[in-house]
Amino acid sequence: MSLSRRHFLGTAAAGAASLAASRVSFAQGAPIKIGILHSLSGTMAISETTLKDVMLMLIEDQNRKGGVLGRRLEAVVADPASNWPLFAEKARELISRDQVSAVFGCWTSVSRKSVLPVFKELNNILFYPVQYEGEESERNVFYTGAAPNQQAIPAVDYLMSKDGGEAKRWVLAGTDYVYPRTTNKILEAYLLSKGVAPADIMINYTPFGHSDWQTIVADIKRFGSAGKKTAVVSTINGDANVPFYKELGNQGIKATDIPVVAFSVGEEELAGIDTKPLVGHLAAWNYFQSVKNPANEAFIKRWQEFTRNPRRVTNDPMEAHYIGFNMWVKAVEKAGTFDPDKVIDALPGITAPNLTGGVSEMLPNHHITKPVLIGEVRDDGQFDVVWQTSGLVPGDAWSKHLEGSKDLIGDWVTRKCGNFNTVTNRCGS
Amino acid sequence: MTVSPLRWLCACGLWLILAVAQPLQAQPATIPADAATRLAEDGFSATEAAIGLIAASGAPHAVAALEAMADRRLLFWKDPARAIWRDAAGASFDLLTGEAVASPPAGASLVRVNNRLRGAIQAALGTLTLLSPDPQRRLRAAEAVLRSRDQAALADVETALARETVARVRVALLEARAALILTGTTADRPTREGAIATLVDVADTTALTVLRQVLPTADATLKPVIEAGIASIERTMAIRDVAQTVWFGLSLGSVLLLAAIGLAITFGVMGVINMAHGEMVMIGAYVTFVVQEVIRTHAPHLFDWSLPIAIPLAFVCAGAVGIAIERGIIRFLYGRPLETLLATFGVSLVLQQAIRTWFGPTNREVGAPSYMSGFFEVWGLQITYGRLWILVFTLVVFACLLLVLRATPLGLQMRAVTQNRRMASAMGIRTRFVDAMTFGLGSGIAGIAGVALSQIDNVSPNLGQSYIIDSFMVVVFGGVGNLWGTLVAAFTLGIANKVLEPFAGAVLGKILILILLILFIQKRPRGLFALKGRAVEQ
Amino acid sequence: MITLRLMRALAGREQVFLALLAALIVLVPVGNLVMPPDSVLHIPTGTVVLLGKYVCYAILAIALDLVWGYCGILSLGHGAFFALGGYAMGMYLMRQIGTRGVYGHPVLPDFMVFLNWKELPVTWWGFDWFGYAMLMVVLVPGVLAFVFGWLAFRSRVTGVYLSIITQALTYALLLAFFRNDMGFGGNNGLTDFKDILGFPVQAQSTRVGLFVLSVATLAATFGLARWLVGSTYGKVLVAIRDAESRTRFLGYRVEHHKLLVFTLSAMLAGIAGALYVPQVGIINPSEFAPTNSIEAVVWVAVGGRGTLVGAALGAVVVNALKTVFTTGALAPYWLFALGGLFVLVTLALPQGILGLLERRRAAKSTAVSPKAAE
Amino acid sequence: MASLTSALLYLDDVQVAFDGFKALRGLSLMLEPGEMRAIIGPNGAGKTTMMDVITGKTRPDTGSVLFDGGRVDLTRHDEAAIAGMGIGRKFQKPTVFDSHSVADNILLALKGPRGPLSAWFGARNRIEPARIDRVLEVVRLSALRDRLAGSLSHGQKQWLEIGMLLAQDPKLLLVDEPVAGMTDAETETTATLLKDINRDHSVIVVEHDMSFVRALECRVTCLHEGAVLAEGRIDTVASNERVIEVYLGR
Repeated sequence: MSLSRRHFLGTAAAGAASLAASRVSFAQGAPIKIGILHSLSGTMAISETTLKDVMLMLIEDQNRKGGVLGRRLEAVVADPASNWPLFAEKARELISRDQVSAVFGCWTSVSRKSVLPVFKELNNILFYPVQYEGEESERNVFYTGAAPNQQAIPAVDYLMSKDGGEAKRWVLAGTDYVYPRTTNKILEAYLLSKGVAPADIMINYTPFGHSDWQTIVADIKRFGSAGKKTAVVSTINGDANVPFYKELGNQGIKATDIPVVAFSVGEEELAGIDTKPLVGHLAAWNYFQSVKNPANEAFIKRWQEFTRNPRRVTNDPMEAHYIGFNMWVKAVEKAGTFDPDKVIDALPGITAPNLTGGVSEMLPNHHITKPVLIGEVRDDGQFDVVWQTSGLVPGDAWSKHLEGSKDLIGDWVTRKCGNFNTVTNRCGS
Repeated sequence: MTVSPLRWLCACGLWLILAVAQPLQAQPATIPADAATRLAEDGFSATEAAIGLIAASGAPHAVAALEAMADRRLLFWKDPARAIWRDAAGASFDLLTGEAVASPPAGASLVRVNNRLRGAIQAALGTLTLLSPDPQRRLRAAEAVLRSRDQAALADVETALARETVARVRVALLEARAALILTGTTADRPTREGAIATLVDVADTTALTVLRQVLPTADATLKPVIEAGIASIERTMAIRDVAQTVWFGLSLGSVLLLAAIGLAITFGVMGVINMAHGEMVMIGAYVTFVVQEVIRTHAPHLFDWSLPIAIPLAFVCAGAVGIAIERGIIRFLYGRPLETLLATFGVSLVLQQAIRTWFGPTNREVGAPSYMSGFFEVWGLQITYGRLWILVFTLVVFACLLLVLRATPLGLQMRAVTQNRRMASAMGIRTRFVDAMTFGLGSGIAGIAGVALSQIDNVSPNLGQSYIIDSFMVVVFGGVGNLWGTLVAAFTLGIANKVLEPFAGAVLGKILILILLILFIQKRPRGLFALKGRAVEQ
Repeated sequence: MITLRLMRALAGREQVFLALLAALIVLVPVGNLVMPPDSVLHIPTGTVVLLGKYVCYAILAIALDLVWGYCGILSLGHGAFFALGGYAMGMYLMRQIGTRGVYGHPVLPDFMVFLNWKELPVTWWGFDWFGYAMLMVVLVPGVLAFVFGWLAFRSRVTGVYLSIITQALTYALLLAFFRNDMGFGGNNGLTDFKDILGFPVQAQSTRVGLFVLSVATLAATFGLARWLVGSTYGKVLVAIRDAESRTRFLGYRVEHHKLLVFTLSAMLAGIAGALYVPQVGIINPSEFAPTNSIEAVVWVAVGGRGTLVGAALGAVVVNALKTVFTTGALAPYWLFALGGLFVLVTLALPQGILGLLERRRAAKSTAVSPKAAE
Repeated sequence: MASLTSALLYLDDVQVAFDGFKALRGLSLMLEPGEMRAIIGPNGAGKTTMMDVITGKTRPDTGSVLFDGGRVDLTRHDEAAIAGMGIGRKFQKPTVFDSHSVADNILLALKGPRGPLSAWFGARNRIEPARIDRVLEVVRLSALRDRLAGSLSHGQKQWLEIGMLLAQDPKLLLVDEPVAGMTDAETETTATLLKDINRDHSVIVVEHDMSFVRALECRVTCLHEGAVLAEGRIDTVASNERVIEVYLGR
């Protein structure tokens, strides 16, 4: 009884015929190992634990479908404990000791930067599922999260549109680290190019885990009282968001007056906040749990079943892992081998369906095409999609709006270079 | 549920008032069918048009329908176009006629709203509810009109103003009228000057917004008046800013004090360095979460009582954990503060991971009861209820603690034991019991702090860590063993932080405070209110 | 007599320790570079890097033991000195990247380019020169420790108070280095190093070289510390630890003595950080986290404070446990294990692992000695 | 009466208050070079505070504390400097370095440079063992040379501490309750020891044990409530009405 139901769900989740787990027979050979490198303790556990679980689920489902190339997959979980050097150490362990064929992991930019030399040295694959500041294209890394042009710029465009409220004055509030700094640099350049006066842009940085937002929220309120429609673009990170939104709610800033669009607040983060005072505030992502389509509904159902929690939410980085994993499977099948070096070359051009109804493609710069969705917070902690790009947006490794990188492109197919300068026609400079 | 009849009563009441106020106007009972057609188009612009139609219809159920739309309770069908709304109890009503619908057909979709539409609905509701019998509603309506600056509402505002008796609503109406007059084109110069004067009197951010908004387009003769008005408001606000900073500082100080006050007992009175202090705060916050979960599932109507229920529970839970730590670990380490520090740091790691294992690593939602949300204004100063209650609560806890220490047998014994353990023991005081109770008291108070902090911060396993360093700084700055010192230190640090923040920024401000503290401790190694004398030095 | 015997026993342990270091210097390069990869005796590069990290931690532990174990100054901010040394080395390594950064800028590191910095901040001047960078490795932590110590010891901030303000010091530095405006790479820190003194950082031979250098530095640090604590100065430090005011009434300027050992210890910590960075490949503000400093104190406590060898042993043991515990099924329980270890050590093993071994040996010898006495 | 210029130690109108409590209220005292002085007085009379003032631990609110014929103002110096000038102090509770051997305790106390570098690789490492032995002989601890100080008996610790004072070779010794907790025999020995020491050094002894004070055969000062109540030979002081009333009892 339960077997058949699981069978059904597995099928539904994958959208392909499969045999029940017990009946799957694998070809000869040891299982193929997949590394999962997400913090399970320390400050980042709050975000990353979920991604470990989603990977375990995806691998289980793949095995139920017969594995890859007839080989069973086996997950190897490492806990880098939110400690950046430990990320590098664990990555090395996964690759050289456990001989994994690919690693799915990292959340913060610094953890990615920390493992990067290891992946380059040992020539393995990292799938990085989180939206980030861009300005990177490495042969061994595949960026399945959003680049700034797939999140920040469309969000600002939306707020400038009639539907978004035609914002004229901008607060760029962020946590003081590289992602907000870079994103705000890009946005500032973009806004100025759109004719926004420098006096109409306020930039504010706060430390990690900032918890006393009284002054800043009051400042935003005052900045918003200049007689022009004001919007806040928030790149505030993780833990600081809850007190920030609580303060917004308490000081009565309503989305109809000053909308706040966030790039780091998803379903998972909202689960810790009472969203009633926040209805209408926005988030820009490439995926929302509330998107209606069969693939997404099956995914959510499977996830809630897998975690045995009917209220578990899904979010954007989970979808990124979903896409990335399926791309990896297809690339392995295309290459006919698990050898990371060959799989890296097979990956660009691979397509895989995403959960919002489109088909994402791995680009030569190792970023993927994604739709951009703007969602408004609902009182049940979910998002209402109020706007979305008509097609998929290709991810830019290098921002067109930054002085240093506007001439750079990443191209690992023809030019075999992550930072090719189109002006000098040279790789590197 | 009792809401729906109430709503109906309101709507009917409104209709009655409207009927009385404008007897000449025809009263169509229905909303034009076009509204349903536009809704069925399922586009934001079409929906906006529908809102206009509904608002303009004058139908008695327009208010209920618009409110339903804003709350995502309005459904539509295509072919044929039809729309109904559900009230909070789940009963369905036809949009056009307002009549109850027994069994709506299947295949409905929700009318989607975004911020723009929500703004439009608010504006429409504002005009429609200006004459509502409920003052709260009238206030919201006045604010909505002020926000929308919908010229058509001017006449209604005047009517409402003529009969308004509640002072707060009156001010809001006056401000709305002034805004409408200034942004409109019809009023003459004296009326405009009067409106400017009204706004200067109100002198809040909205008034400033309106004046700034009309300044560029105002005619040359009026410009100086408006400029003078803006300058006047800015002057008022500059003074207000100082008060605001002090309030923010007091509020931050109360949070610091709340977090540190338990430590002032365990560290200040007993001399135990409890690195797991932050985790006691965390336990208190999680107790609040559990209480709210239980209430949500079993007795939702008690939600506003969740905090009063959580406070004693948090005290007991955190206190019990504290006593367990004292009995199990700390008592073996008296007189070895540095070892205590290490052992309790270990305890803090274990507690964090335990919470992470049981409750998961993600943030947990702790809601704000009605009395903790929102804000009120005093002389233009916005005081958020949550912060105010936390400040009051902190002072109450502080007073209670003083009382316990000064006036109860336990307090007496505690002081006796800390001053001379051997003598106290010889006097028949059970020193071990007193140690455990003192530590339990300190931990329990930390737990109470957790209840309050759950209202403004993350409820996550990392909650405690973010307060531990600040708490130690407060206690050391204030002078160990001196509760009043802790109080003064917390508020001093809070205000200093808030004074520095606008100039130096939040990050640099915090760094500066830390450096100043380090330097201060060099100057007065024993804090602000150090006890002098031989007893202390030994 | 007992003291003498104890001294001899300790000296024996120290000999074992130094012999072990010598063995590491010989065996690890052979195992990694000479033995073929499929040999049982082959030591994978990953292990070399790991051991190298442990060795750096051991240096930090010895530095900490010098101030805590011998002088009773419980610094909860030694991670700051370690990180400062690391940053000095990291800045040198960043400057060595030259035009090989992703933007190919000849002078500015990548993170400055994409934040639109136009010129190199003053703090970075001279770091392209190895000698200057190495001077900074010891000088920056040293000067900070000197200034901080001069203020603190002069006004007689002691015990727990000192611990708390050292913690505040490292916390302030943590916040400061997180700021991108400081020009040290913010949260991302410094990473993606290319080469050191012309040798590619990633190369196997460089890694082995760095490892050997680290072990040699550990031996030298130990030697220096041993010389120091073996001299009368060591006795003065212990005297200060046990009875500070007595020492003062004997005419010793306690603050001078503390200041010297504190500054020296900070410099050693800085050297440990400098060796650590090229081996792990990243330096970032989280190294300033107060927790890191507390953890370092725990290594010393676990190994046995006031023994030097014990401190090094504790650093290696705790970190080896961490490596084992953070992979696979045990991962969620790592913090339980670490926390439990802290409690256990402070309650049951006040003298640490070394103390336990010592007691074992003492028990054995007393069991034998009555017969010998007869 | 001795004059300021000839006095080794000169306290005039010294006042110290802690949080309103006046520990010393106008204490004046003068000590000749080579003199031995016993200080008696009830608890709280200000004996230990007086010692704190002389050794630089506590700074007086008013009054002057002069040393060495008025040449040095002690209130301007800290403990280490004052110790360096030749004032040694023994605490009420014997304080020795428990984890050092008896010999090392003396080694640390011996007169000589006290800088950290000297201790690390300078002169202090080249102190002759004979100097240590000489001191140990005086305090009768030669046999316990290599014992850990922590393992000594209470009385032995008292002697070791006195030995450490001697090793400093100070001009003035301040000895706080040297015979507390000693057996009668030990007390007697200590009295002899102090008298021996007094041949080359000035000594101030604070003590409650009247028979011990008698045995010292020196001038006695009785303190009460932070000021001098009576001063003179032991018999004179002991027969003073006020002294009997506040201290000795009837």
